[in-house]
Amino acid sequence: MKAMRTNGEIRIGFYICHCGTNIAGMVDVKEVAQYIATLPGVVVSRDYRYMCSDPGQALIQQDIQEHNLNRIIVASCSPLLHEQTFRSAAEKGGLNPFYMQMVNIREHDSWVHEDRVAATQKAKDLSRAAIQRVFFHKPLERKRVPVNPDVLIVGGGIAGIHSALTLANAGKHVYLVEREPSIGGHMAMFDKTFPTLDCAACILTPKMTQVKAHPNITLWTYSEVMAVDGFVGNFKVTVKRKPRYIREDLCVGCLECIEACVYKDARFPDEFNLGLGKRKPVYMPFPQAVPKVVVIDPETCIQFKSGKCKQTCVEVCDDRNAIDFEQKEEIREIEVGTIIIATGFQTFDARRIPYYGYSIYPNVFTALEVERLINSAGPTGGEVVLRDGRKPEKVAIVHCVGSRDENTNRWCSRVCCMYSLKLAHLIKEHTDAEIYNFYIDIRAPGKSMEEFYNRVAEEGVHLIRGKVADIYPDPSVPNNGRLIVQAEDTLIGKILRIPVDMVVLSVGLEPRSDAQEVRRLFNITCSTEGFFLERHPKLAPVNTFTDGIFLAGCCQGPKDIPDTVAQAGAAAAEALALIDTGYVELEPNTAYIVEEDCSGCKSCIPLCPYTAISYLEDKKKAYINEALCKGCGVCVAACPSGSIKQNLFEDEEIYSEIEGVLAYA
Amino acid sequence: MVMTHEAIRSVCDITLETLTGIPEGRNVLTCIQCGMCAGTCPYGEYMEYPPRKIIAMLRAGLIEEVFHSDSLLNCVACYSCMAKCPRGIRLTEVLLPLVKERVFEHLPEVPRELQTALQNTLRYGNPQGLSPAKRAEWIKTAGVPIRILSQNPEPVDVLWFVECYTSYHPRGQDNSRAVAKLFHALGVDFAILGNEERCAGECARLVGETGLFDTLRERNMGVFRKYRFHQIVTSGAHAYDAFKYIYPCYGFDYPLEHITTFFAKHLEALKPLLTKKLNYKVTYHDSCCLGRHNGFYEEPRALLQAIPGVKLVEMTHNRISSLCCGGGGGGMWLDTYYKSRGMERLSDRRVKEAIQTGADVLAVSCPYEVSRFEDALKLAGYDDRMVVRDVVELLAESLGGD
Amino acid sequence: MNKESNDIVATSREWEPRIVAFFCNWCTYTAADLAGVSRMKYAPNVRIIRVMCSGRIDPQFVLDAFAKGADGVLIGGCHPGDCHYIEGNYKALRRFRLLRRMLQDMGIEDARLRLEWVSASEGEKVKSVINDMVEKVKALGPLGLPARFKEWDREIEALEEEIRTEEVEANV
Amino acid sequence: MSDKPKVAFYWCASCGGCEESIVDLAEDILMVLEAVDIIFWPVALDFKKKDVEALPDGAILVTMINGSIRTSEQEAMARLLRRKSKILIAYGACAYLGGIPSLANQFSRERILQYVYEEAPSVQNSDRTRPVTRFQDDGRTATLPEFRNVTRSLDQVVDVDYYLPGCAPTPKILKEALLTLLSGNLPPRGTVLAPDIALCDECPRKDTKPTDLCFTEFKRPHWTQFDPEKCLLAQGVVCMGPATRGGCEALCIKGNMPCTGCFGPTSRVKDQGAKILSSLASSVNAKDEAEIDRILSNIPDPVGTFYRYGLARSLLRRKVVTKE
Repeated sequence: MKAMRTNGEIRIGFYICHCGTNIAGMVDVKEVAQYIATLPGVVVSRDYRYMCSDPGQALIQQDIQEHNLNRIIVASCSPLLHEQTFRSAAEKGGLNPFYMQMVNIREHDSWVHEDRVAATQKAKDLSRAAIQRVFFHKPLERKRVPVNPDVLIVGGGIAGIHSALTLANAGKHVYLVEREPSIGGHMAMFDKTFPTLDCAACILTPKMTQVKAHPNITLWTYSEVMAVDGFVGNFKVTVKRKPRYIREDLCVGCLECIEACVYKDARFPDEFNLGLGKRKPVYMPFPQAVPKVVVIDPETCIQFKSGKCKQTCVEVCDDRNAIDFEQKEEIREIEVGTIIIATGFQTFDARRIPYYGYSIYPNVFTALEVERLINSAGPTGGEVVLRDGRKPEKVAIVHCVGSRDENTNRWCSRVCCMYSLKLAHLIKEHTDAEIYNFYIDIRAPGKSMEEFYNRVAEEGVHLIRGKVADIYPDPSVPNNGRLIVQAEDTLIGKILRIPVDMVVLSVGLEPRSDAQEVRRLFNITCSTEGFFLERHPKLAPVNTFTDGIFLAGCCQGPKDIPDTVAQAGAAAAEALALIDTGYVELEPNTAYIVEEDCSGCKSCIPLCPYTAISYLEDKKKAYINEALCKGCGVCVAACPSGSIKQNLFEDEEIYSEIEGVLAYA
Repeated sequence: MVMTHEAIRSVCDITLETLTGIPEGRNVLTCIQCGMCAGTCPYGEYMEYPPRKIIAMLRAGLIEEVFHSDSLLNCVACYSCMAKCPRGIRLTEVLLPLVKERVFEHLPEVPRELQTALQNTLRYGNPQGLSPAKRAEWIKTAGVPIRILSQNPEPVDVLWFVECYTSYHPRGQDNSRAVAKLFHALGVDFAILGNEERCAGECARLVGETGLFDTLRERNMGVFRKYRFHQIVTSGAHAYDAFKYIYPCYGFDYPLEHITTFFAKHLEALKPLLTKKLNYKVTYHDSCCLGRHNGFYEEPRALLQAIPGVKLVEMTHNRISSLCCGGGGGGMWLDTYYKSRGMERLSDRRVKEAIQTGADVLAVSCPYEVSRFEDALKLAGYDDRMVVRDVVELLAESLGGD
Repeated sequence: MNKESNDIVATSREWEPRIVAFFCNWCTYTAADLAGVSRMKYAPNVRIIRVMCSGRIDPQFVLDAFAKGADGVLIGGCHPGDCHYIEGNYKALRRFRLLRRMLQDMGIEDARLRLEWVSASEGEKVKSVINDMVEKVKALGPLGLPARFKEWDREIEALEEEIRTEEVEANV
Repeated sequence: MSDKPKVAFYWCASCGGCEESIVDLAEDILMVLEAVDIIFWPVALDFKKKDVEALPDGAILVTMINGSIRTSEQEAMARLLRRKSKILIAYGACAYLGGIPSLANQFSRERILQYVYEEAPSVQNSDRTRPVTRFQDDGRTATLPEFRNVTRSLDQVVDVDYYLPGCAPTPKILKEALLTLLSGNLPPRGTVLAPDIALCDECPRKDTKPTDLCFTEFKRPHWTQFDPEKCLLAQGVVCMGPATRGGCEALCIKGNMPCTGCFGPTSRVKDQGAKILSSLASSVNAKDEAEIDRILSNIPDPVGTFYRYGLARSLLRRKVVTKE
């Protein structure tokens, strides 16, 4: 029966991989190989230590020649990992790559079972299924589609900026889309960076201005991606450009309008300074903002609220005519071949831990707020002061706020230890206060981190090993804002109640609250924590499960700046690799309709999510446009007369697998 | 910190030896020795072996040494360590009772006050050592008819498990009379066990007297099985915990409410009845059992705010940070012991904060607290300016002309 | 269970359920890989067959699996809204609802056909779903259709035998 | 006796419609009688079983058996005729797929007997007499055939060479089949002698079916008058046409009734019911379970609807009886 359905004799080569002990430790590979050798069509059945190694692949090629095999089965790890490897091995051996079938006996078998007998049985069943399946395999051609050389980068933090410049310098055209009015992201808010203590602005600003100036970069700030369509090489992206009520092309960034605003003094909380400072309705996010273009906030601008403002700003802008109250939101459609997602992180909301008193006691700050206080361009001009203006004499820095905690976020945010030490150093430098760092463990891996830890310790910062348990106003001196920080010093086993003027909460990093929407937008995956999931934790750290979409920076997980930049470079390189190849090869798992079988019942047509199926009026039959088909197989499953087939997943192939896995005694 | 029934069963017949044998218990191995437990413990500085150290000793195979220290008598089962533990280790629920049991065995002598309370509980089913026959005496003063199941075993909707302090202690009885009034006002079909009721035994277990707990538990379960009712509502916050977390191991599966949550669920029906205006400035003390252990922070506050005229103010330490009154885990009968060790009474510490709010009523929801805080207020010489009232007492007071 | 199925239990020494799983390539299959990478341990009764999308799963596959001896069939797809092919999982869901009803009419218990949404990051869910399903199907006992088919056909084999012997007698 | 090829007809569990369909050949039947000798046709001609037994094996060119197989007698006759015939044809939906009688596979044998001999409203059988296969009455022995546990298609009992689908087969396909057989150049064994394409191909309403059809409600055929021009699926009626072999020239559709699937699936489909189920369900216009169920609730009896003619030959064949 099977033999009838396939042309000529089927000669199968079966290879089972030990993967060191990863598989052989739980599956009796010899037994499986011997068993498979007894099945019809099997000419060669071998076990080998590492099939993915060069000798392993060579073995396949050699056997194809010597035993003129025309089907190859490799029982090893997940096809998602090595299918390409073994397909090309088969190809090098002169076989059509799609005559190769993989059997997943590691991720789905040896790694998840503890009973050697059962695991071996399972390996036999899965292998038998593959043996029966390959009888129906057909030679297939991969379809090539050209890759549009333009790249979309989402997010203008250090990650997005670095990827953009790398690609632009390589001569590729980049669209950099940033939600905020300026690029720079979190890094722009920092004062100095650990462990080198070089000023964030000094290293970031030049890169920001390069982005603006670069001929190959189209910079869209105050903009958001609305829709993403298409696939690797050919994405269609819709971008919304929010109105800033300023003509970007006309504004020269002279800031005179801010000066002239009818509001004599700034009175609205300033986002960039986390509300620690104030701004006017018309404002520049921060001095080094890029683009150097002001924004008008319609929520607070009198013109928008009442419609009758003297418009002193327009007056002073004069013939530059940069102010445009009529500006509307714009929708832009762009086509790109690859996308880099660099949407970054958000800091943990300290209000979620009530007993740390954030937003209850004014002298409890978050680390990011303190970064702004320390920053000379910040709301206090670099003065580290309490909300009432006093200089703190004693400061507690609380590590692991919203990290390593089942009740909030379970993961270690990786950067807090080092930035807490950095803040300890900086606050000491600015205020000469006594600093108490409460930590659980100090995590200082990486280049010159331990050295920095050492240096801060030498400076006399009190490093107390104990998680802060409670923070409350000092009852002995009511209403003077002093706080008691209570914790056990676990190294001496004593309970400490340390009175301080200022508490700094080293808040952790977490996924942005809209990560799920973004994930859906780009059809990528999130890890359980909610960070975007890389294709492989080690071997494909910047790839996603969607080809052509890459990850950079903290949207994939907490990172410090060096790692972020490195990853941003890697993402850019991955995009470059695709662009310079010029095309992508698509899996030939597309569906097709057998014309003479199709009754033209049209049942399949509305089911296709890509409108790849059309009805040929002349022939009165349905037809699938292979270029549009993504190979989900929905139409195949739904065709009531079985007249649609899917390459690589033909009914017969799946039936034979079903029979195969169940055919055990 | 609310446990699923699966989770409860997983720890039913667990011992220190088998602890790490089950997934639930294995997470003591994940302890990162951060000291949160000791840091948040109200008697932290008196703890020779705070949970952190106990776990360290356990992992090092030195747990035996812990049994010989009586420092765990300082644990008043306030659930603070458990509520804040970053590894979600069920300290107050599982680990500490297991250790305390052994500590109790090794105690050279049990503090007398506690000893008597436990013996009383064994003999008379209440720590005060009052006659079980008088357990239902108070209903004579209730002002409303109260049905006792032994006299009329008809099926009933609410089986009201009154508990000891609310049956015997004069101020506790105020609580009970209030509840009875409210039940009537709401037209609830309820009944009590009267003299058949015994202490639920939660404190006995949490101080380490597991044997006593088992006796009481079996006795009460036996009585429950005699009657047909839809749900159990109890006035005891500690009884509530016992029924919710420990009794299920032994077949207890009745729907359960604490009076506070019960009335919170009936708030809509209750509101129109609360006609009498009470111009009090009230601060609410979250009891450990209802608050930290079961997360009922808003229910009692909702009840208070439903009372016309009441102005609610908060103490520095509220909700999850609430300071324990010191009555839990046997602490109720260890005050002299603590005093002898120069330890501040926790109820004294608590009322200081209450006083700072300038409130004139300290509202509570656990029967222990009324007497403890009233003592503390006297001691602080503040009893003329602040009174202690159970939430249900205030509700009943607000029930207009009856 | 009645006599019929008891016989089948009897004929199977320490019976273990056989479950065929159809997992979509992008979410559930990947999650199963993740479970492996994370070395989670689960029951070895399930055989996973990979399809690109849960929308590819033809009800015929499910029936065929039962007919060929599966005691349970598990379908795994991406969570609603997360389908790599936009809406394939909804098609799977619609088929599942009607198929399950039809199977009830054919005497096949609900627990034998299960649809689960498992995202690529939910290795833990793969483990719990598989363990739970194996447990439930174990409780139901074998479906063992091939055995039942044989059982049903015994009656005609008997007659065949009879006729043959009659003929033999006729010819002597 | 003439040397014209010998032809036999036999019926098993069937309604007799298939016999009718032979007569429906009208004057063409003469053409048939020209060409062949009918040597066995219980419904029309007086031959006896022993006449067939007397024939040498393979003496009959073609035997057409209609009806499904439910009793031991039907089995025995099927075997006998199989032995005596060169070509055995499963004639009509019942012989081919089990047909309507095989809907009985939803019930156990016991359940059926209980209903028919005890519960059925028209039954008067106070002492609950049940048929027995053999009983004595003053010396004479009467026998009845055994009532089987399962209803079967012909090929589940004996080897079948060709299939003629339909309830009943239309004169057109019968005639074509006969001509093919007499012509001598036989199609491969196992062929279904009808077009291997779904009914929509020849449906007069094909063009009226929209390309964006999705279901918000299903309507039962008896509910209202339906537009006699428009595709019935487009009107919310369950029509099996897309999943059913063509060749009947859409007779039911022409009578403004939906196709109920009597010609069975195409050769590419294992299970006709599963396929139409898949197709219809996929196009239900809802995303949440409750709404999906609501829309599908107007298909109250999926088995009876999707397997009306083919339960015996479906993948599951029979209801799994675990509780009685």
